[in-house]
Amino acid sequence: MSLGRQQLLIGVILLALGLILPALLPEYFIYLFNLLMMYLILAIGLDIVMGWSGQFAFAHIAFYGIGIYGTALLHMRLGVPFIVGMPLAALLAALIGYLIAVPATKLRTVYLALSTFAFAQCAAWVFRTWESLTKGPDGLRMTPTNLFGFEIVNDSQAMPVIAVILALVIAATLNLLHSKLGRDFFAVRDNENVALASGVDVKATKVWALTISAFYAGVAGGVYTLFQSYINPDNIDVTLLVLILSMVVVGGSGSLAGVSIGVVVLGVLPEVLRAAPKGLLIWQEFVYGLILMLAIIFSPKGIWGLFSRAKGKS
Amino acid sequence: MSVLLSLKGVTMRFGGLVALNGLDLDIQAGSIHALIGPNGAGKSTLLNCLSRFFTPQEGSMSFKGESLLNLQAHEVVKVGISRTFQNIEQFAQLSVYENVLVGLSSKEERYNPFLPGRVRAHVQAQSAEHAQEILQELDLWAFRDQPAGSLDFGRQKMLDFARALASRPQLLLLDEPAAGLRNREIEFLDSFLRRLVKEQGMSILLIEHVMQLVMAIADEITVLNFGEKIAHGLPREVQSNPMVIEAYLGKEVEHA
Amino acid sequence: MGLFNLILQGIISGVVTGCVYALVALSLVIVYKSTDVVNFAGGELVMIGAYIGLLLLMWLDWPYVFIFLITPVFTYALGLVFSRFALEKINRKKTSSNTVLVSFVIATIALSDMLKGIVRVIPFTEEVRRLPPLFSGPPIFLGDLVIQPQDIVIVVVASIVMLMLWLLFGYTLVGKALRATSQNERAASLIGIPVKSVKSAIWGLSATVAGIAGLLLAPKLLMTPDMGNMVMLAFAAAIIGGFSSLPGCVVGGILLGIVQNMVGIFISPQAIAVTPFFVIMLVLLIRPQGFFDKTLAYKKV
Amino acid sequence: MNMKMKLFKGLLMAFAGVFSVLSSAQTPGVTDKEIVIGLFAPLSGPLVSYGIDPLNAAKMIYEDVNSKGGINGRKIRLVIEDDKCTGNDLLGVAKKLITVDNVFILHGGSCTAAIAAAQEYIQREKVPFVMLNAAGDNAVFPPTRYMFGSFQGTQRVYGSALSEFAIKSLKAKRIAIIVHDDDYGKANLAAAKAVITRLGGEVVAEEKIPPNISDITAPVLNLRASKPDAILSGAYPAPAVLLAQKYGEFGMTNIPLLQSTQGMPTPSVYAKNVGNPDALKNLYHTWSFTDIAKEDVRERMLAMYKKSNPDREPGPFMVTGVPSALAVIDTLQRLGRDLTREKFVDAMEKLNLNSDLMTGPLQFSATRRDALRTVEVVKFDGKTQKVMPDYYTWNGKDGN
Repeated sequence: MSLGRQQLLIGVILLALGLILPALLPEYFIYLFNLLMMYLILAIGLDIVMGWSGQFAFAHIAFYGIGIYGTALLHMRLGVPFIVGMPLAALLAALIGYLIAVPATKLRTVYLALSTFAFAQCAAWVFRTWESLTKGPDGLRMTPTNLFGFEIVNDSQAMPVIAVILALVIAATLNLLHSKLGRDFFAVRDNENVALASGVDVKATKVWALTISAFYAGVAGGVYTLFQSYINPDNIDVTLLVLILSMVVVGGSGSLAGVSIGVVVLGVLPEVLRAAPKGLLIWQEFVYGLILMLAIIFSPKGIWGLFSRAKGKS
Repeated sequence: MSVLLSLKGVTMRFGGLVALNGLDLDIQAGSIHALIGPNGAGKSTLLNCLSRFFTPQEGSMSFKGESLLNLQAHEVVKVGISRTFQNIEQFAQLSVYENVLVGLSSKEERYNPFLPGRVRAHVQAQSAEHAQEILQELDLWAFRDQPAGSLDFGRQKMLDFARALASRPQLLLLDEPAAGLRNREIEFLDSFLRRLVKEQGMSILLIEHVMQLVMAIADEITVLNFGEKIAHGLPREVQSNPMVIEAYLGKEVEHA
Repeated sequence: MGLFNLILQGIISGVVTGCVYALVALSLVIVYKSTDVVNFAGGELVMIGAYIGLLLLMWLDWPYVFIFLITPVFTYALGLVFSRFALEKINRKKTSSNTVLVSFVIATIALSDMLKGIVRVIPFTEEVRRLPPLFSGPPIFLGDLVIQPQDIVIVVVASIVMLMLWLLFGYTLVGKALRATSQNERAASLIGIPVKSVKSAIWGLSATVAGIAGLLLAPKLLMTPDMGNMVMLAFAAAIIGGFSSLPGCVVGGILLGIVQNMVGIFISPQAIAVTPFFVIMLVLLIRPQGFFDKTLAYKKV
Repeated sequence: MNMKMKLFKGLLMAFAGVFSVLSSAQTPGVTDKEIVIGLFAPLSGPLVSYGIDPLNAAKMIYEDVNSKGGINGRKIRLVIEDDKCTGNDLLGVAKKLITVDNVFILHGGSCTAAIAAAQEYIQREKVPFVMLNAAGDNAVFPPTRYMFGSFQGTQRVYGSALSEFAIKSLKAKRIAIIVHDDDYGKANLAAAKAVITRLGGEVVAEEKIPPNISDITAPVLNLRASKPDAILSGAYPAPAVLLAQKYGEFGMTNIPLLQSTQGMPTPSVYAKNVGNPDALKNLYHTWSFTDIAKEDVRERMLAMYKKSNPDREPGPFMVTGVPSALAVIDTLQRLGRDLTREKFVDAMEKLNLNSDLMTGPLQFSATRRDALRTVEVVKFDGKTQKVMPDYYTWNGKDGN
């Protein structure tokens, strides 16, 4: 199947699900779908920088926060509609990502990891302390998103919109995957020296990876404003980063299918655990750590890696 | 014959260690120039200087009259210099085919990821053809969809070759291409390198310990020891140079 | 209390906490130097050290000094096990040096979750806990200034550990093996150094230092399963030292302890939380190789 | 639009229609025999200590009422969930309980920020939400129709009570305040400042500290440099202990230290953690329950808990889960057999519950969603707790 058809098919399926499911399922499930779709956008963005390009960039949640606050504030303060505000906020995230990436990608791995992590913490601190803009620790109550004159007030209305955004994101990702830039990402990950000798501008490629991933995180932030009505800086923290990272690793980094599997598995797992005896819930954190550890030890390519290996043998 | 690459007084120090000391070297267009010398003589350092991984503290390096010092590492391949690596190194998780495509990429237009799929297909068609030629020539076409890391040692070295050749370089820098290869493979290398020079007019700078290959194909040989040039000339002349024998060949000959 | 004394008191207290940050920074740096792994579970090793100490104290009717001495044995074992059963297995499956580093870091993040999770399961840890100080007595007054005997003990113990690490790395055969392994693994194994065991030993050693830091920190910082978050301070300290210099870590840690207090006094206590991150970004921007190391932080090719 | 699409749309409409008919047939979560209540709190993650025991305590109150025959002939059935104290999770739990389990009302939440994330949703779905044990400042101010909470007092109540106590009983004039730089700290500080200004005192220092502070020296030095007559603290357990330790070390023990409830879950553990008995000479804290003074109340609660949870030692915040459950039961009893969510809200608004457990009445009104405004101040010397004679009541204005 050609790339264009593949993209079209994914788009049609997602849009169809986005239109049909809200009519069939209780809002709770629609909320879960919305949440998972948002996680997927976040996870794909993180995978582009970590799984594709092999760069430790831990600033993802900061860009997600910029996407949320950017979209919400543009709408609330300046009346910018979502259709314009969300891309603007995502571009702002990408711009800041670029400014971070230029000095950070010169650094050795450990420094890249720490400087991006430090940046994320600084950003969280700014969200918390810049009260005149973000309302700080009180949290920001967001007015419902307006899309072409329709107010989006609940999950069912948000779902088709999010599905379309996700379809666009996936289509763009597939395009990127088959582009020279996409191939360069993998080349840089596998061997920087050989990449350099083959004419790949390694530094620029890394900067691109970080910038693009920041854009994705910004889009995810914009999506957040579609189906949530309140943001507190406390909710943008390392726990979320670790969750997204686990999704990427457990599902299978470096592949769209793997990341999707990871998002679904780890996103649905807590819902499955709801059925477990309440006293056992407290083991959750340990179990998550264990799953992550086992995945990275026994199948560095995640669940998808196991699957595709089995397929290769038969 | 004209001089393709010219080095003058190249000096490279690491802290207190002098890896290259005022080295002069000319490579003629359309020739195979071998660089030999004991381990630690500075051969690989020179290659890394040429591919701009290192910047020498002193000296000049000019390729076709242009200074290499103005280029960044990733730009070297665009002016026509390509290299292989001593240890097997490639993009282990990319397929064999993709490895060659990365090697080709300096010749491709920078692809705009926002173009629709069909336009890209056209851009890539020419690249694909060239990649196929190279892979077929080096007997790797059958493995094109395997991850590069899963090939055996000899084929990985060939793949490194294929990647370096993909950019159609004028000057090919080879860092011990024959190391670890079996005799049959070395014979293939011998004829293949000759063909590159004869049919495509390529020039080659060859670092090699396998003397049988060096002596067979080199037009000129330069011998390095402790970062300095101790001999230079035709294979026959170098072979009989007492300084070379003392520094390097003597042991090597006995060993062989 | 005059401004001068205010500053002086801030410095004294900063030096004490700084010593502990320095210890944790050392535990991070020795692992990084020899195995290239950024240990994001460093803080959790500190935390687990403190809780092991507390549990031993509750179960065993021993004098605290003994418990102080045997707790690091447990964290040593933990580091060893992690290195053997996680990192080595990952290393064996590696496809390239770049991706294996990402895997290592993810493994330490997983370890950090597991350690936090396992401590959380004990109902006892729901509440804030504290270990007794190694030594307690009436505070020493120097005019307006107050110095706790416990603080002196912290500085002394931390200094002893630092000194021992320095001697170990610089002047013993083990240290030479460690350094050789960290510089060139292949060469080290060629001359007969058991690289795998050395690496595990380094992880054990790092965890030991972290455990000691936990025991020292628990009376001062109090214990919650989340106390490992202080690791960011240690990262900042290590960065000041270029992530490779042991004396750099010590100076970095102490500097950070003092800077935190100065920020609290002169800028705002609210800014204390962001200080280590700001320091990390600042140092990396202006002097990424740190202030103690000549080798470059830029990737060598 | 082509035929297929029309057909498809029609099908959808039919589906939606069936759904709405089914759900509007009767009040969700109420049958002849039972009332379904969705009960939730953090049962995993870093904040479990605020969740497990209070949730168990609420459960034991419901079980108690069931064992006595239920409410107006109906038994309470609970659907228990874990909200992890995060906005995303709590909102998910609320949506599950409402749209999948069809509960009558929601009862839960221990963290204000997480609860606030669900506020718009609750408002839209018109489902009553009774908070379990969050202080809830941001969720009850400004008041919204369906959200009720703050059964052990808001941060405003603590800040106000300690300020009034410091000025009236301790005759303090210069007061220093130390709080966290989050929503709780902000509310606590605002109320304290308003009360202090109103009563003619002076705020001499305002220290805002991060909840994960590791060296508290600088803020304590700042407090000391301001020469206060009393120090008000809104710190959480770990920083509260660090504060008391430093306060003791720096010889500030002549200055009364007034601690808000959240910093001292179990006074005995707090005392042990502080270590230095000197630092406990002049220590006071707020409390919303009468179980300190009344031994019978304390014993009754413990016995009930043991009966309901034989395997678990009740932790510090156990009792905080009780009053919200009492309020729900009282409201249901007053309502009689005819239950709708709107009627529940109207009845809840008229709540005026005097319980021997609480230091003040639990009240709501058309414009009020915070239940408890009266708390006591307790002096704690490291061994015994002594309840101060006066109760302190927030006036509903200070700090708003």
